[in-house]
Amino acid sequence: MTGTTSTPAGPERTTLVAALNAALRAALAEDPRTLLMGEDIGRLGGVFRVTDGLQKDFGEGRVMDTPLAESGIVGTAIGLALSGYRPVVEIQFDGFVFPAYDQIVTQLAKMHARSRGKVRLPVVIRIPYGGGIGAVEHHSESPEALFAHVAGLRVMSPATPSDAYWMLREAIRSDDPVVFLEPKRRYYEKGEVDRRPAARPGPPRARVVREGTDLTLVAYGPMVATCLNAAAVAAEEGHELEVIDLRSISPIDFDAVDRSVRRTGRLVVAHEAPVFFGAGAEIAARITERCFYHLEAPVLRVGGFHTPYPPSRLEDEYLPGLDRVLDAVDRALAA
Amino acid sequence: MTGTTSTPAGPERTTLVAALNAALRAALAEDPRTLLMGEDIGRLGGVFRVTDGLQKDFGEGRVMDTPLAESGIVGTAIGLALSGYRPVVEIQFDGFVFPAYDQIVTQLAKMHARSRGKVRLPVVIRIPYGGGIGAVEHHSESPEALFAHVAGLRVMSPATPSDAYWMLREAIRSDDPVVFLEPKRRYYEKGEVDRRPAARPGPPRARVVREGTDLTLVAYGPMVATCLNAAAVAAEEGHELEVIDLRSISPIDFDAVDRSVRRTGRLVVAHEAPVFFGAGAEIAARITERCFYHLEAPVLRVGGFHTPYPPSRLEDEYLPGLDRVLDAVDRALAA
Amino acid sequence: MTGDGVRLLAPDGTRVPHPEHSIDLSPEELRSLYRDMALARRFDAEGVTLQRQGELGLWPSLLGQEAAQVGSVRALRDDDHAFPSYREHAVALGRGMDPLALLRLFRGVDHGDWDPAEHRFHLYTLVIGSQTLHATGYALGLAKDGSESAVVAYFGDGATAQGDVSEAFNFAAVYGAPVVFFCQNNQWAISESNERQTRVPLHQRARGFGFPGVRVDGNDVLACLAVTRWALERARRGEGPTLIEAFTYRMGAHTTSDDPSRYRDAAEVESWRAKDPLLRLERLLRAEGASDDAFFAATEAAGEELAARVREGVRSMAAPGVHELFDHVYAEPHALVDEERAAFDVYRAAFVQEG
Amino acid sequence: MTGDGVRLLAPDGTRVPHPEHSIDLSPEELRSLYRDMALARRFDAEGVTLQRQGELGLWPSLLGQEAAQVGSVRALRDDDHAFPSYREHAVALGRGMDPLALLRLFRGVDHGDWDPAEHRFHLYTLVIGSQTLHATGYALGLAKDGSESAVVAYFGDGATAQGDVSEAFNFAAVYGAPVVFFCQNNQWAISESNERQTRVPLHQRARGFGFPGVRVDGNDVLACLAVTRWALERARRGEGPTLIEAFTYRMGAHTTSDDPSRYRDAAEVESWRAKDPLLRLERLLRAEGASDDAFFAATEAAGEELAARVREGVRSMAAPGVHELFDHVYAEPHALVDEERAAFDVYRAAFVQEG
Ligand SMILES: Cc1ncc(C[n+]2csc(CCOP(=O)(O)OP(=O)(O)O)c2C)c(N)n1
Ligand SMILES: Cc1ncc(C[n+]2csc(CCOP(=O)(O)OP(=O)(O)O)c2C)c(N)n1
Ligand SMILES: [Mg+2]
Ligand SMILES: [Mg+2]
Repeated sequence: MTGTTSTPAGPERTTLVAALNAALRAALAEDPRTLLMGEDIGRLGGVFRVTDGLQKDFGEGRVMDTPLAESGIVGTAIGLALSGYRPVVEIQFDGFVFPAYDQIVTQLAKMHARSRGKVRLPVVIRIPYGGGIGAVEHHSESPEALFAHVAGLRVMSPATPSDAYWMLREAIRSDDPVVFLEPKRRYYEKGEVDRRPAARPGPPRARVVREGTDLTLVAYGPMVATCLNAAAVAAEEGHELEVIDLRSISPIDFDAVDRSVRRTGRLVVAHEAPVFFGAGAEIAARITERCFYHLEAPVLRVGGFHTPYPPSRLEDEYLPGLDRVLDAVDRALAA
Repeated sequence: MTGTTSTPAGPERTTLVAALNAALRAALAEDPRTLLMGEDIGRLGGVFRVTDGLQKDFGEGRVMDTPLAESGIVGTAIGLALSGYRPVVEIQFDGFVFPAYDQIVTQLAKMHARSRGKVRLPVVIRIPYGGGIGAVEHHSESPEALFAHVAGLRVMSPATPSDAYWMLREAIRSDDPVVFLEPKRRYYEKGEVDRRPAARPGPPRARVVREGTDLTLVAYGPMVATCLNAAAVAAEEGHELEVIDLRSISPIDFDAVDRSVRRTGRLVVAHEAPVFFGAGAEIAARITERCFYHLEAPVLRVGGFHTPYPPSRLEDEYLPGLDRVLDAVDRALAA
Repeated sequence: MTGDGVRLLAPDGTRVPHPEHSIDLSPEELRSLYRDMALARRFDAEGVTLQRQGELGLWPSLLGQEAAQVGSVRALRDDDHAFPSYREHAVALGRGMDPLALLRLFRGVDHGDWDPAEHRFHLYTLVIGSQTLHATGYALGLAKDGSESAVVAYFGDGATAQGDVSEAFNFAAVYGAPVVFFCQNNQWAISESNERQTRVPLHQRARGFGFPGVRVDGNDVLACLAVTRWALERARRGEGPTLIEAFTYRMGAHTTSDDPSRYRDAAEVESWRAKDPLLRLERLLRAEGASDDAFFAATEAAGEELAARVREGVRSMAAPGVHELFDHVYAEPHALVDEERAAFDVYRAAFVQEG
Repeated sequence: MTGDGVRLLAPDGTRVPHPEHSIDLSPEELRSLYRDMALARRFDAEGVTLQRQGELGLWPSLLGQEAAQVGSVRALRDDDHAFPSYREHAVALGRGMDPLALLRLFRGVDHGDWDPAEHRFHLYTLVIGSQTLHATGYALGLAKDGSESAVVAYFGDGATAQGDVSEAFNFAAVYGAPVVFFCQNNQWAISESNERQTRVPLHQRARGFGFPGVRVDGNDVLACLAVTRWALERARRGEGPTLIEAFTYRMGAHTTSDDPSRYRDAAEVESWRAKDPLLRLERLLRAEGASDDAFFAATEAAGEELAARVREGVRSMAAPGVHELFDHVYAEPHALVDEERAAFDVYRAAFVQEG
């Protein structure tokens, strides 16, 4: 397979990593202007192997190992985008995106508005994010709020291999800069992926992944699976939870949440990132404003604490796992 | 006056800039370990003259003009703090803090937790922030949410000359790193400042700056004066608004807001920063959770749009001025 | 290579031979360089005046840096690209930019919204040093395309302290990008002199990243042209980046908001007046009989005409419409921006009704 | 100054004269250097083993870099300070650190929580390059105090590409800070070889910032000691920073998570085996009669003892208490953290009760 992708005859079962790899491969094959840039993405294939084999097949000019400098990577990606390329940047871990934060916030996010639409920057910044893999410091963080607050960026996170494939394709297709957050602790989980063009969905909208009537549970990325587990447990206790996968964190598909909450009257939002100034705050504030007279209980948030991500031997306590989600659900149902 | 400060006999009327200058002067005089660092803070006295005269009086070793590199400034300030100094860093404008964001988020904020309390980093990062001064791009932003979401930092913003003086003294005294946001469009407004030691308040808590019974209006920094104006106008229309100045944005004194909302039943939060993922979201979410059965209307937020800060000829439309605050108040009262 | 650097034209207007960087220009070309410098200076003065009159929010004057900018931009081919900082007004004019586009930015009508593709002149960049990486990336793109175009990145002496500029040097060196780093060392970064920014002359920085650095007399338009042309040719030949340190002087304040009397001596400014870039070319032109009083009078008149056009243009600039707030945040539809725009319209409609 | 750099001890164990950096060590000192390298190697091997056994989450091996670390740290005075990256285990031991402190970090019990003041050995830093600025700031603090202590900042070849490292070079140069930048060029930054990070040998970077850069044979413990000592003396005399590029090799994987067979040739690794830092000192010691089989046997036994102690220590490490989550976020009381701690306690109490 040299620079080409085969279109499968039907859906396949693959890991989330393999789906991302397939999406990058397809984008490289389809559009010669697509480039990959990052640390160790070439021969190594990235520390998580998301780019495995791509440099071999598309060459060093299209899959570029860069110097170890995140600001340099994003800054030169902006220049490449200005010159007509569509760079897809890999940041090795969530905690290492901050040296590039200035370029992302002051340049990448703003250049379209600055030029009143004359400049488009189709740059994707892929970041493996989140905890639960037993890693050392800076390797388990969830910085989505720090991007979502910044106008000009789109922020999204897939929860399944199928979404990983199609959302990454969509991110690369988009003419807006996208921060693409990959739930690293779900990298090796498998799911069905239909890569045939006919299966292509549009831009990511929220999806009801389990229907229910008693309470709405909103999540994205790595927490969607946790919330589905919680819903299964709650069902045994007679509570039907509706689980929504947001997919996009900026913008947020409030209409979908709104619709659900009007039926259930109760909402719990779960994410790994710290609760304070996190996505849950925005969702709680906006949905309460929209659905004030439909809510039978205050919106509850479950997420990380206002602490740095802890050493790995404490991460089970820190992460909002099944029990903490169920606890919030119970409290919301009791209210 | 060489390296000393005179204690005044009583309160004085000064500008906010003069109050900040006096606070820095007092800190330099009291503790030889206090250092000022930044671009153009020496002979020029800073672009806003906050450090006017301090290098002359305390020398280049204590008031250091630095190379033009914000990451370098904060990174070396961390090293100086490790060696026992108490650096007060000036970032020239809000929009130029991002090159230092990595050092602030991954090092300054985390080193106390990382070392389990063995390392303290008493570093203050002063940032003139906010709009309304007719400036060019990057000179009018309100990045507080991007710091408040990060555990390990304290974030505060004074609204008056008196608070400017005492809160900056408190920030410098604190053993935690503080992001100190100075409302630059209020720099030349005057107010009473009592610099006598007996007047020293403790760590910043929210303050009721106007009492009222119909609705609680929460703000901080430059928006406090706007909200007081709004309350005055509303009073003419027969609505008594209670205005709270938060002073501290991380942590937030929720108890004070809670107490007020339990009485008024209505809450509007105003800030210049974009509403999406802004401080208003956190306040709305938490107060709604705490006061669900006391709220007669959803918490409303008024603030910046999800757009980059606009060219100055549009800033009057962008900034939440008197009319937009009153509009939100009216809507909250009508609900 | 210390002192003033490569020089082809002395302050007294005499030519100076140089073994590597000689240049042969026709009288017409010399006049045209003079004219560009004179127009830039007049335009710049008008910027200062308009700010004083309240028509602009801010103006960063290029006074003293005309040779560095006009000389370097003249070296560019039409298909080359310039990435400016925020003081490159003469570079803008040299690329064919509408001067009013610059003024819109400093009036606060927009953030500098020209189409970089039109004149291969990119957006003004206010975050110090950022554009050096964009220029490097652009140059990489050109190289990938197999193009022979090259890129010039403009920045100041203060900018060299920023990590981004070092990263740009390194990326350019590692990938051999066709980019020329053109540093206008005007001796000051607002109130900070060179010693606060670097321990050694700036052009030396490049060597440590593996490419040549050259100092050039930044008030000598011929030298700036010759050295930039040489560096661009290197870039085109695939020999990678070059750093040019144009040793010049910021004769005015940092911007109209600044008060340089707080931090620098009038005597220093005075000493640089003797090295004025226009004066020395005027002396050459007169000495070599390449132009006469009529030429200078005509140039001055052209300057006044430009100033009048600019003045008029600024005063009649339309204010931006309020929807500009929302219209260009994203390239593609965005629910939140749409929602906020709609709410804003409702608010304004009610407000207009009420009051 | 290319090739292997300053060398005092050849791979075959013979001494090499050097005009500037000769060093005179007693047999006892030589043995002690060997011992430190051998213990560090044994400790490091135990780290790898413990990771393989699931006792540690990760281990970054220093195999091959013993001479660079032991030689440089030996040059420090007791009152000097070392700012490590994350692979400086031999530096840690050299400063008198408890090896278990390092293992707690890689076991995930804490983030590396030792008190930097205790051994003047600062915290491991995982964000590449950040600590070079902290080291520079610390050095500035020492200079302000009028102290004669100095600082060594450790980092890798890959780190040199980070803006922070260039900014540290520049701050140190501008202020003349007493800091030695010790770059262990182990040829690889995970899978990327030097050519991806720099176009020229790394020690050359310093010149462009205005201070000397020296390459030293990083597998020659004598040269590393001599050159670091020289650089520290410069710093103490107020002559400012020095960059030392210790030319060495990462013999193992980047960390236990890495698979170097994907990106580098076994032959390359093989070629470096011949330059082993321990072997060459052993040859010298034997050739000069400074130690015999008994010494090497005793050293090996000491290594086994260290390994056993470490193994035992890791296995009996207490898990952190859950309140560690909240206890050290701030130095002073913090309402939000208090509230979250309290809510967490309520949740856990209920949870324990339920089941
Ligand atoms: C990242 C950043 N920090 C600070 C500033 C504020 N600032 C604007 S211009 C300037 C000095 C720039 O000096 P130099 O690079 O020499 O350029 P010059 O103004 O002399 O042309 C500073 C500090 C900024 N624009 N960007
Ligand atoms: C800012 C940042 N980006 C990326 C990483 C991921 N990372 C960890 S080690 C490493 C390579 C470091 O190479 P080098 O500086 O040569 O040190 P070595 O590991 O060889 O000792 C990378 C890219 C990081 N830790 N920090
Ligand atoms: Mg300058
Ligand atoms: Mg390395």
